[in-house]
Amino acid sequence: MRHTNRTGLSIACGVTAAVLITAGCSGGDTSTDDTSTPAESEPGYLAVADSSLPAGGELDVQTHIDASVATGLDPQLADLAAAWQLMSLVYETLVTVGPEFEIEPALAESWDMPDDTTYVFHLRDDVQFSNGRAMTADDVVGSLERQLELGSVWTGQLGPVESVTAVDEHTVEVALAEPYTPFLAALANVPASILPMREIEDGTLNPETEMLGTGPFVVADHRQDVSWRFERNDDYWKQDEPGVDAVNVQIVPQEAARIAALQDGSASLVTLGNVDSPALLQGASDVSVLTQANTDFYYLMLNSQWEESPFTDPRVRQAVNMAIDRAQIADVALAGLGHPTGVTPAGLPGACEPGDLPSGMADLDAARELLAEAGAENLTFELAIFSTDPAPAVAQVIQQSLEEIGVTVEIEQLEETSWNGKVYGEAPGRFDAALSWFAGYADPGMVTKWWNPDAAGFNLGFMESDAELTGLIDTVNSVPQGPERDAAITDLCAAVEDDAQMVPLVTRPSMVGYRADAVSVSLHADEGYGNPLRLLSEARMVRAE
Amino acid sequence: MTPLMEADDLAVDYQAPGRRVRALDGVDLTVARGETVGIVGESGSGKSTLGSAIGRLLSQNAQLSHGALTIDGESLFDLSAVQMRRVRREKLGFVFQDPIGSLDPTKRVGAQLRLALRGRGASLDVTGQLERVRLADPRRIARAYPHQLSGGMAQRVAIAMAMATEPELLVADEPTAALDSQVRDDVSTMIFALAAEAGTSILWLSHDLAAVGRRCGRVAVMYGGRVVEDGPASEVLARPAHPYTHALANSAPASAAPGERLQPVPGRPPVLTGPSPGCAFADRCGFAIERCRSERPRPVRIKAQSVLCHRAEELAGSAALAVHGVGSAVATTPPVPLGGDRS
Amino acid sequence: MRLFLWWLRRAVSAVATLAGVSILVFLALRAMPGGFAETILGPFASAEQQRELAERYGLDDSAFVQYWRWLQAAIGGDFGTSMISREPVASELGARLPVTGQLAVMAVLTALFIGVPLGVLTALRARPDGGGALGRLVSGLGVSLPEFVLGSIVVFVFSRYALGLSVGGYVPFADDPAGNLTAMILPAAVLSVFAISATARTTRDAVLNVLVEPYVTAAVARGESPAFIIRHHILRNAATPVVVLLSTITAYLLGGAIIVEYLFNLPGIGSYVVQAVGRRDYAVVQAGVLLAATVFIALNVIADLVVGLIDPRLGVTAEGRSM
Amino acid sequence: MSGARPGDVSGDGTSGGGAPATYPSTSEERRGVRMRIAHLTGWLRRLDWLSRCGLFCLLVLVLAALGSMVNLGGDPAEIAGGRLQPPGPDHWLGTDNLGRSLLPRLLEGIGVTLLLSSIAVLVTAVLSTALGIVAGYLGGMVNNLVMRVVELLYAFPSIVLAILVAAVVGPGRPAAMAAIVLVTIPLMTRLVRTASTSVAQRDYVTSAVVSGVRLPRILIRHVLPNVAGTIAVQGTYALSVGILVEGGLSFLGFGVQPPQASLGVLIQEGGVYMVAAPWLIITPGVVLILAILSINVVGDGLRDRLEPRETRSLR
Amino acid sequence: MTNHDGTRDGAHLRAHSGAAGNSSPVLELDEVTVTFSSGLFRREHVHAMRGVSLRVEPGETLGLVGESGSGKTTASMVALGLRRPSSGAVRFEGAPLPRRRRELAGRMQVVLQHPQWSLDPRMWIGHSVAEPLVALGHSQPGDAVRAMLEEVGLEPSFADRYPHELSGGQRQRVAVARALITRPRFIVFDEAVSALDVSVQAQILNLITDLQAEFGFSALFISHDLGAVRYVAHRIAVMRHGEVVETADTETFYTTPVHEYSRQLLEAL
Repeated sequence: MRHTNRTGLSIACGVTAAVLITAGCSGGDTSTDDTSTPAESEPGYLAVADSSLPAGGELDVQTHIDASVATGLDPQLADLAAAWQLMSLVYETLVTVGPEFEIEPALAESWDMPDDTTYVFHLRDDVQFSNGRAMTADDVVGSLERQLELGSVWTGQLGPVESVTAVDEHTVEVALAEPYTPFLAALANVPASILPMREIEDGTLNPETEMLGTGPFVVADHRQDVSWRFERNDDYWKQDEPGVDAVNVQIVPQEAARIAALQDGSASLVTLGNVDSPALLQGASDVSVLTQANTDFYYLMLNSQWEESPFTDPRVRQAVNMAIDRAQIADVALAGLGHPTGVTPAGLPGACEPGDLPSGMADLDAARELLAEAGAENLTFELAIFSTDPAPAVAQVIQQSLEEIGVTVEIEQLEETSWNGKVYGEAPGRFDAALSWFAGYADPGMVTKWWNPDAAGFNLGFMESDAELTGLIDTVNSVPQGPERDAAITDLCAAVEDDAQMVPLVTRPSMVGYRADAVSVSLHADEGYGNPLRLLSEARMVRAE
Repeated sequence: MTPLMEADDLAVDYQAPGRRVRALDGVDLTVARGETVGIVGESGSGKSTLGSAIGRLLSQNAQLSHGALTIDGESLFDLSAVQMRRVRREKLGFVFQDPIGSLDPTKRVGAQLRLALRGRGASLDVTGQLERVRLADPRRIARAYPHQLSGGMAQRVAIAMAMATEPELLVADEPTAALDSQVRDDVSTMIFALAAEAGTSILWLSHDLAAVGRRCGRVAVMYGGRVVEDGPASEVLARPAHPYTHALANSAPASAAPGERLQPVPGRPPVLTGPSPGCAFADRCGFAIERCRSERPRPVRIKAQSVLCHRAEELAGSAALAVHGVGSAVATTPPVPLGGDRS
Repeated sequence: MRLFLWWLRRAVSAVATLAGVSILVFLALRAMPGGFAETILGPFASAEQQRELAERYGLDDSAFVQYWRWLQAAIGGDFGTSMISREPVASELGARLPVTGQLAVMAVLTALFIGVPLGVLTALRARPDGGGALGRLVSGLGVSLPEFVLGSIVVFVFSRYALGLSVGGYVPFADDPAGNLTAMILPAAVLSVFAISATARTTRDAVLNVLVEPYVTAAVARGESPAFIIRHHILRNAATPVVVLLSTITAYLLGGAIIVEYLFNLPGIGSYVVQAVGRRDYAVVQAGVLLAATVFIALNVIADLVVGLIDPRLGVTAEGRSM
Repeated sequence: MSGARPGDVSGDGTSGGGAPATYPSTSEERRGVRMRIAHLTGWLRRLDWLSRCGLFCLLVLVLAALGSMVNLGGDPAEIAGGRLQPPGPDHWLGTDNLGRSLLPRLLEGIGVTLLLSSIAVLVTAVLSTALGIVAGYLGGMVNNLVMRVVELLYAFPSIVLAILVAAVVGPGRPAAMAAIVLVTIPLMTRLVRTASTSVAQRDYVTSAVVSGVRLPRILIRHVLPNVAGTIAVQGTYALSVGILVEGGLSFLGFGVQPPQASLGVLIQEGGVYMVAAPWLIITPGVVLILAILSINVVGDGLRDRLEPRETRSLR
Repeated sequence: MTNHDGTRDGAHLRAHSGAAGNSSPVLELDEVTVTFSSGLFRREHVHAMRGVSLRVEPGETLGLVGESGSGKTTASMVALGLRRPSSGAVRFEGAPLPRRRRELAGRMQVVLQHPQWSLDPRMWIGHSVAEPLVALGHSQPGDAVRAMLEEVGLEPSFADRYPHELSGGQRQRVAVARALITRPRFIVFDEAVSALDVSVQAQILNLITDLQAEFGFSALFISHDLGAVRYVAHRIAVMRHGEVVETADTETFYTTPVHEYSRQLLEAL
């Protein structure tokens, strides 16, 4: 229960650029043998499943947390990365994200853009839901309209959609009110899943409690917070997939227990949360740990809205922003697996260069000067964090670096739910500062939308919108990929640090361990939606002859 | 012929953290077959320790300091555990003060009596055994749990257990002290009758000089871990030869005639931490002289009694040790016969 | 009649205790910081979702109304629905009870079969002069080993070195008896270290107390052998505190061997309830705690009955001095 | 009447007598102080070697805790070296996953754990004593009421109770303390009550009642001092339970919150690093076990001292 | 230390006879019945006392004998006002016992059975003896305590000892001193000498008779030991199964007991 990775939502707009970021995967790749992953050097991949292995067998997986929370199993409401992981085994989207964040076909085999506000999707004609019914344009239209009507945060992420219409049985047209660059990226995540709308409408399926999708697996059994059993969807449209007959998922909150299971072979694939786990598993035979670079990143909320907070003065916020040593957080708290980042997630194509920002220069004298100007030399503030690893470590490094400019940080560690209540429960929120992380998504513009509290209402309790910032965010999300957008992104990153109500810190890696003697897996080197199980249907079991 | 029981200069200490308490300080005592001996002493005099020593039932912090204790010629403290159990089974019987506590509270009376009789040649007829100790309605009692019995009934059951094997020596440690006075008489009478019938010797430990004197053939008075006076009951009661015996007899309120003032023994009993250098009673004794404090008295013969007192002979000659209210203390019932020619 | 009244009194006091427990839990849950819907759904949920949730679980009603509603349903056997799994709480707990139950039974049986003989032996070897300090040290060590230290070490050792027993990987006994046992032995062993030591200590104390009872002296004086006395007089008389302790340990374990369940990833009740506290899954916490309290009370009653069977003086139907 | 056994020769006191209210003069008060000191040393002498070892260990732990207050061994929060360094000359006990030296962390942890548990147990002792004495002495309805409440707490699974408290109060030291108090109160209240009930039946209490001594004075002058032994013994056991509860809570993340260290926090943090950096769990683990063991051993010693028991063999 | 002073002999025997005629009894139990009932629903009645009437005249010692379970301890509790009778009346100095215990403070005292529990083991002897005076509001009872200790044959220095430093006999002396320090009109001795060794018992019995001659209190002397009762009491009441079966002057009782049970008791002596 400690590892509830509550993930922010964000919108990515269509990404076509293919800048490969490799920095993120260097630290944790401890793969010990390369026999089962022959193609592991393929660009953008940490590992590629050996498709020459025979299909079949059962894969035992352990992960931190179950998919279902209070929102149930409805993928369109899912806002946890953990939920996306498991739901992506059953549900699919029109498009998906490739190894280098390029948008790839999925349920739509291709798409056209007759103009910069119209998208025409050509659906595959061989897709069936696992109940055997063929997917039609009506399902797609219905699904997207359902998401737009839900009014969830993801609705906003889909952008200014004006209409969704079925052109014919296999063609769907989406019209936007204005250009929206991250649109395809936003379609590529689980909340944009295509649901069996006919079954939902006639009441034979309750998406809150049952799952019925087009994906590679169907749910055979689920015990909340204990286990899942997914069995292969025999009618799956991708050839040769899934590569295993069944996936048994156990929900194991305790990191040590997952490590133990991996070591003694009772699990073949586990997700890991501790940044030292790769090192810890170094000596274990047949165990590989891959560190996936994520666009997720930690950020600090500096409450400007609560009158008792010291951060109502922007100079104090800026000073704190400057003084925090991102490199130390990355090296110490994240064992070198994270990277300093601006508001556009480092590692994502088109993101700004964090080293050029005030936070990257670490000018402590300037920070002290700002504090002196604001009359806050002996500042003490409380930092509310939740207890999921490695957030406490990040907080403690922040504490250390702020001590350098004479600022005392008192860390208040709360369990997840209480933290939520404290930070989001009331407006203004009664806290000085808080630490959390956002999923960074697949387009640099998506996550920046959270810096406009008028759009991201959950932030209203501790920040107010800044007109300049909001303008830059809008620009970044509407200007197509190119030098103009790059310039806007650079300005945006600087503006965020100048505003300093929410300051980005470092990216957050995720780790996957697996038994090389049991399974051959595929894994992207980078991930925007916190989903290390994205390519699970490619996995093949290794059989000892 | 060897005496049935003989204690020879028996000394026992209790070891407590940081100190040692001497309970027996050189006891000399013999019990012949068929004899009934009363041991009289106040708390701390060592009589219970002596009783326990006879069955080697002392608690673990008790240590034999010196001396010997023999039953039928067998030196108890040299026996193995197995041999000791045989002696207990074949030759000894015990009755204790707390009648209900002496029975296992979780077992029905009949069941535990049967358990106690098993494998020792006694009759397994529970009802018969209970009848023998004159319990009315033995069947009902056999079905009862100990806590449902009165003290007198429980003590009879305990006696039945102890006497079932017709032991050679019955050690009775204040067996009637916890009983109501009416019942006391019946129980004592019964014990003596059963013993006489079986030829069992009795060692009766009590703090009540007069009561013991009525029942037993011989009385031994203990003080400070030694037997200070030992002789025929009637003699000891009527003509105590030791100043302590005398004081004890005079201090019992029952012995005082109406209007007569009691003669208390001044001071309080000693707690010995090692061998007493002299007479342990010296501090409370009206007749004590310097020698009494520095030299351990040796037994002297005063008429029928054996006495541990330096001045016994002079005092015997004077009237200093006359017992007042003698009439009331002398036995009104004759002592139980001594068992004929067996000794 | 007497028996009936005894049961009646026990029942009344049990109901009172359970009512108290349920009110306390209810109040505690409502006193937790953070609003309902916000904290349960997280920051990203829409106002619509929050409204719907509050409506579905009646969270906007006053605490009194909520409790009353819960109580009425509970009396009818309906303990509510988990907000997370949307399943009836009763069936969820029912599914987890066997795990915790098996753990408790294994640990308590171990304690019984190892702790009791150990306690008897050490009592018989006790010496007044502070001897047996070594035994005291060892048994003291047993009750001083926290589960989270011992458990961590066991998890490490057994996952690092293939020693034949698995860490985690629970399967129901009915599905795979061997697999079930290999998964349960370690957690049960970790739990039983405390249980064994506590049992041994209690047994030792009880036996020492019985050893100085006059009826034991009387049995020794009759020339009975130590084995005979232990079998016929000591075990039964020393059993009372041991029975009470074992029932307490069982209740404690059933109430949640939380740390062990957590370390070994067993789908038991304790870890479930703790998780539910974290997620404000009210119905689960309420029912879980109530279940533990019921077990506690039931075990107390059982212990009383057993004690009564062992020692007629303490029994339900114990008669006064009747003759 | 079973001879002169050490137990029944004199039932001497445990602690010093009641504080003189009216009677002794100043010289007598001085004598009282001397007697108390003599009592204390006498006490120590009569504890067996094991209990004395336990006391010694506790003393060392307390000194270590005091050391942490003057930053002995360094600042516990400072990132002083590389990550996960094994014990060596720079960092005697090695460093943790943030490069903090374990030694000052451990000292801080000992201090926090001991202080927190002690305060909690003190609170328990005060509450239990008040409740137990009143219930035990007065009996009747008061007793029923108190015992009902106690049973209520008893019926709660203790860790769930502690976690509920932590969730209500918010995790941290107050929660840990409140949890320890709630977990330890039932047993202690029960035992104090039992002891008080038996004291209430003592002749000296009856005499005092007959003499017209007021209830508060009877409770304070007669009942309290005579159940002090029970309180002391149960207090030591409660302390060991307190340390366990603190450790368990912190281990589960509901207790003391990092960066502050407690033994439970250190073990929780170290648990993950068992393979790569075993010193991170072994050292605090051993210290924790040692602390609990010492307290238990001292408690056993106290109890044996207060209730000396005869031992018997069956041979 | 002991009072071997023969001159007081016999003085007490005459003490009450003169006073009895014209003053009301110090304590009077009139048809007192005490019923124990237990259980929440079940009312099981056990009669501990059944219609017991007793009188203690000024300066008199009433001896109350009986076996265990005869109800004499309950009688003592009733006399002390520690237990309210189910029916019947208790009058102290002519008036019903007050509801508030404190109104009796100092006028009634008790000496109980167990030497090891008669004194608070955690309290100095001086404090124990002073306690009844303190309860009456005296602030400097030190001299009175020392005087009283001498009165019972103990050295004043005993005031700063603890009970465990004293023998059983000495503790009972202290208990007597404590009872007498307020010069009460009435003292209950409940098995006050039963637990003492014979050789010490006599010391306390003499002390009680001597002090009664000196202070003139009335006493209820309860014991199962007929010998002790006979020695100190002026009149004797015999209880059996909760009823008083015979009341008589000591001398009369000693020579011509009327009730069969009394005869049995005397025979067993």
